[in-house]
Amino acid sequence: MSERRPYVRPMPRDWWAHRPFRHYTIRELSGVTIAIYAAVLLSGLVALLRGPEAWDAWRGWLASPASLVLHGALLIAMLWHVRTWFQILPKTMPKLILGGTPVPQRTITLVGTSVAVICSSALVAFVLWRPF
Amino acid sequence: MTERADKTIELRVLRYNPEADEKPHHQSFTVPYTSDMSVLQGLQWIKDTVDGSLTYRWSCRMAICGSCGMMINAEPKLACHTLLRDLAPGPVTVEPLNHFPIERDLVVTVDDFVKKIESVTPWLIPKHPKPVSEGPYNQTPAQLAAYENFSACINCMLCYAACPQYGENPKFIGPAAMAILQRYDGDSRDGGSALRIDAVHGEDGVWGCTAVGACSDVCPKAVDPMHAVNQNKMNTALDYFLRFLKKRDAK
Amino acid sequence: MPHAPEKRSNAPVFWLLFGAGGTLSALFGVGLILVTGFLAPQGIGISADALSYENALAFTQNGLGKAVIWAVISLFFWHAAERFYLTLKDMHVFSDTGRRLLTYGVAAVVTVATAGLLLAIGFNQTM
Amino acid sequence: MEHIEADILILGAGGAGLRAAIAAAEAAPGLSIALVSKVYPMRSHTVAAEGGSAGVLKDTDSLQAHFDDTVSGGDWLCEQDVVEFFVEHCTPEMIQLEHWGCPWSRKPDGDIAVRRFGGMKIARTWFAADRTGFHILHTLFQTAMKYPSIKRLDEFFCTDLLVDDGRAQGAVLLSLSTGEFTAVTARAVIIATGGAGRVYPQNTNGGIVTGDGMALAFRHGVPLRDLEFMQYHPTCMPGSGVLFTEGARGEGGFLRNKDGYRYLQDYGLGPALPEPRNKFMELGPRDRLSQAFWHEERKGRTVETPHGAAVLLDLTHLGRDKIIERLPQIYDLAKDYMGVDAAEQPIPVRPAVHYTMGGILVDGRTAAPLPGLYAAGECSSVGIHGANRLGSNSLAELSVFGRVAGEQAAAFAQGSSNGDTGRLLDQARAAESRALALLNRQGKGERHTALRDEMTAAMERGCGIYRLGDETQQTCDTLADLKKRYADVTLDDHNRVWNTDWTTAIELGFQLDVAEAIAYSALDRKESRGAHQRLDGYENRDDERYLAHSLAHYRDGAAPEITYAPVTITKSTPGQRAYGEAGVKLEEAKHKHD
Ligand SMILES: Cc1cc2nc3c(=O)[nH]c(=O)nc-3n(C[C@H](O)[C@H](O)[C@H](O)COP(=O)(O)OP(=O)(O)OC[C@H]3O[C@@H](n4cnc5c(N)ncnc54)[C@H](O)[C@@H]3O)c2cc1C
Ligand code: SF4
Ligand code: F3S
Ligand code: FES
Repeated sequence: MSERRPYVRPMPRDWWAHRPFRHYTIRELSGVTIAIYAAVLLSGLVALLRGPEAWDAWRGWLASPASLVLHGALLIAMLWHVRTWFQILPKTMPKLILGGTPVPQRTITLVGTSVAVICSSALVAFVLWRPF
Repeated sequence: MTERADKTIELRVLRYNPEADEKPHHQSFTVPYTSDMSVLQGLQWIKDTVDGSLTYRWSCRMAICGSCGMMINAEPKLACHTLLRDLAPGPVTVEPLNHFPIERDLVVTVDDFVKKIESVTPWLIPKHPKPVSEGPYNQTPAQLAAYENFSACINCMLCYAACPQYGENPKFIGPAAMAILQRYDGDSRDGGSALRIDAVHGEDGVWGCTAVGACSDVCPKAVDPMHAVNQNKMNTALDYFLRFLKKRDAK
Repeated sequence: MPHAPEKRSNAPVFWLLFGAGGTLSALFGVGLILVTGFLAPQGIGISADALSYENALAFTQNGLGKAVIWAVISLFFWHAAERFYLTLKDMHVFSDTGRRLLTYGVAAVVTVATAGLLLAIGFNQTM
Repeated sequence: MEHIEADILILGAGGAGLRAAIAAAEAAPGLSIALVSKVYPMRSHTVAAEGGSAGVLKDTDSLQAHFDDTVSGGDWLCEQDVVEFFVEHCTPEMIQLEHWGCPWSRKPDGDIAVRRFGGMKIARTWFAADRTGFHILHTLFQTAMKYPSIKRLDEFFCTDLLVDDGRAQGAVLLSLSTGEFTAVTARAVIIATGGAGRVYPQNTNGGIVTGDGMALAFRHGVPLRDLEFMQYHPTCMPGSGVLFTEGARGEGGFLRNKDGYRYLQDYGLGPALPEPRNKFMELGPRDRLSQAFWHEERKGRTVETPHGAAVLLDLTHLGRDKIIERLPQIYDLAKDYMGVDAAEQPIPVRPAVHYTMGGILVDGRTAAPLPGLYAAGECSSVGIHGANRLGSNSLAELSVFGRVAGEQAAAFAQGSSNGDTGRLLDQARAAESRALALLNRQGKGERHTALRDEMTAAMERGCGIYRLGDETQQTCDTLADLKKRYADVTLDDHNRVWNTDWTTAIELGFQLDVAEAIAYSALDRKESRGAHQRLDGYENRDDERYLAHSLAHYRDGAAPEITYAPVTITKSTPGQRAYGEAGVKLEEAKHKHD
């Protein structure tokens, strides 16, 4: 009979906390912060439905230092999301071949990130210059 | 003619002999080395002069046959393409590729990996079949470039050793098999992608990947398997919704 | 020797929602946070009554406004759901059903609830 | 012992073995095919071939021209009828590979591109970037998965053939993963086990290239033909032997000795032009360049490295940009392995054994004299390489003759009946006991690795670039001594599972037999031709006596017997090979005659 006895090493349960996967785990968790931001908006919607007082309370909270800190954190997470999202973008789309050679993934990332900068800036500009 | 190897380095090698050991353990060897010696040559020195029972795979020693993948200082590497001088002063840990069962010492089980390759229909299914007498198909350099890197996979399995999702779920099709799938799907001469998608649309197919990206980081041949897996998420997703239309078309 | 096809996964549904949310947030997320988190509440460059109850209501009662709000809130949640689901899986937290309820379940509830809220707020007559 | 019954057994799953398996599966889908390899097929050494594979393609080219290059390159020791068959079938085989997906490099319009290659006067080398062998091997490996009749036995090591009733009928295999033996019986057997370059200390071959199949056939009475012709490649890495491709010289690299002198001009390859020119200086043929190295070494004009003598491959005058753009692989190899920045410093290089021209005697359709046995690829001598193989002819060979072997074996299997299983299994058990005797031998005998090092050193000395009768004789004596000592080697490892101490010891046994065949064939050929060059009074080609194939016959417990067989000449009468200025003169003279 064969003496073969393959040895299976256990997978460490906390692999995600260690190099080189830490980066990945942080990226994934940045997704959660996006829901937190959406939850802030959702609470505004609830306030709106509940009437002017509730709305003003919500506005008041928005202007509070606590909210500022929270939004500061959300902004950082969002920036991280933008960065990593466009790093992955070229991996999720088919290869772009222009003029016989594949477009470098770095270029696609750059273009994507630039589009994001334009979109967000346009949004801010629109809000700032729209006559309210 | 003899080698002047005046420096030494310690290799801590994971040993496992299924006929004697309950589980693997490390063993240290002090290896004299010259500046052009690879980790593989260090292992060969041990096998030739200290302990003939040390077991590992190798052949080409020029980073093309894909035999000698192992964990070197916890990173998946080709032993023949990792120089001892870059690891000095050591010690250097040498272990079998992560996530694969160990057969003996640095030798891991490969069968399952090869079955995965077999499962993606890894051959050309011509879009327009023709006999050899009618000559080669035309393929422009741009069409070639569309799949060329995916065809460069040497089956070294470093990417599987790097991928935690494969470590969690050995049934996951994994990066290299997907690169080989994409090598044919992306080939302008091929018309078999419908068949291949059916092999990988399950939980253990493309959806086993969470875009960790370590596979592409460790690949010694710039195959970019992460790209192959993830672009097929989109293909599979489209197929998910369009399959009903397609079935109707076919009738 | 092609093997028997695996069972088709439903992941595409969640993955597309995740992708849509990811793209939307990547493109406009920074701008949105700047506007709703800093400029508007602090009145920087925007008049103080821009966020008045009336204006907010008008925006929300507008069909287009509703669509924007609904898309942003629900898709952002779907994006987070996918990522959080996978992270919980990586961390071996909860059972698979538990993880799904906590992530996709919440996103689904939020999607429906947001729609409900938007309907409850009603439509602007003049539009 | 496990027993597998197959219709066709193929030993070796490199380019030749895989091509044979596919051909057999297509020719006779009903037959079961056992495809055996001691490594996973994609690890086979075909994977290492970079340059390309020959096949006439251009309008300006012709089958006649490919024939002429091959035959003159082989110093007229080729079977010309076989070469004719070969050149006709190269291109269809390359197209077949294309239809299976091989990513051949293309011209801008999408047609196949061909490149120039040493010894081929017209560009006819198909290439897939700088990884031709890799792509051919993987294309064949993956295509072979399509055929349900091909049953692969990966990581099964063949220790012996089963020969009964005057026919080859199977083989004995050792499973590496279990250490258990399996007997495969079959009606036809194809050997496709590759070359034997590892009998030399410095070579471009992978660790698995140990001549196993040659020794197996040899021991069962099949002669080995033309084994004295071992090709050296002139520019390899000292120590490991890893190859620096010809491209380095094609782009204008110089070869210098320790004084910085372009020594090739002293060996009939001059004048030393500053620009590369085909067939001059650094672009002379491989054998001549290797020979020049030998002389420089004996004159003490080489540099010393930790791995012996070397000359200098100088690319510095090309400039960093050009080196990195045109020769990235060479730049990386030098940098990664040797720590040499090729843009600043010359790279130490030396000749190393590259290719085994001879091999198992087969006819022009791959059939060995032993019925039921076929051989293809580098292990075989089908007769196209003669005394010197041209680069890019061997990948073409394994495609063309791998296919032929598959078809021939299928036909043979269909036309013959099963053998006597009982007797075959008895033989298999005997082979198993022999292998186990080696495994279980106790005591403190010699290590086989020490014997291997003595063998390779002896081969380099007595059967190297130049052969001097007395040195070759010494090598023969050393080999005889080593064979005696081999009978008493003991292993460090007595386990069954994945025991590579055991398998490399068995390989050494194969290597010693093949080495002896090489050495005695070299000793006996008293002339200089192609890769076989002597300096002891036999400096010239002697068509009178030696326009003949050598045949080494195995004799148990004694030195092999060497006999000769005639060469088939159809269209091309033996002429002269000359290079450099002399070559130009020769060409001119020839044209005046025409
Ligand atoms: C560095 C390098 C570059 C080259 N470049 C070129 C080039 O540009 N053009 C060209 O035409 N040629 C080139 N060659 C030569 C060419 O690559 C080889 O001649 C050819 O690939 C040999 O193929 P094969 O199928 O005969 O053997 P291999 O590919 O060596 O396969 C041998 C097979 O036999 C199996 N085997 C061996 N022994 C046993 C055993 N005991 N039991 C079981 N299985 C066994 C092995 O596992 C393997 O599968 C090059 C060679 C080298 C080394
Ligand atoms: S994709 Fe890269 S790392 Fe993975 S097996 Fe292929 S060559 Fe190796
Ligand atoms: S590391 Fe694994 S998870 Fe995906 S991107 Fe690569 S296969
Ligand atoms: S020995 Fe072939 S890849 Fe390392």
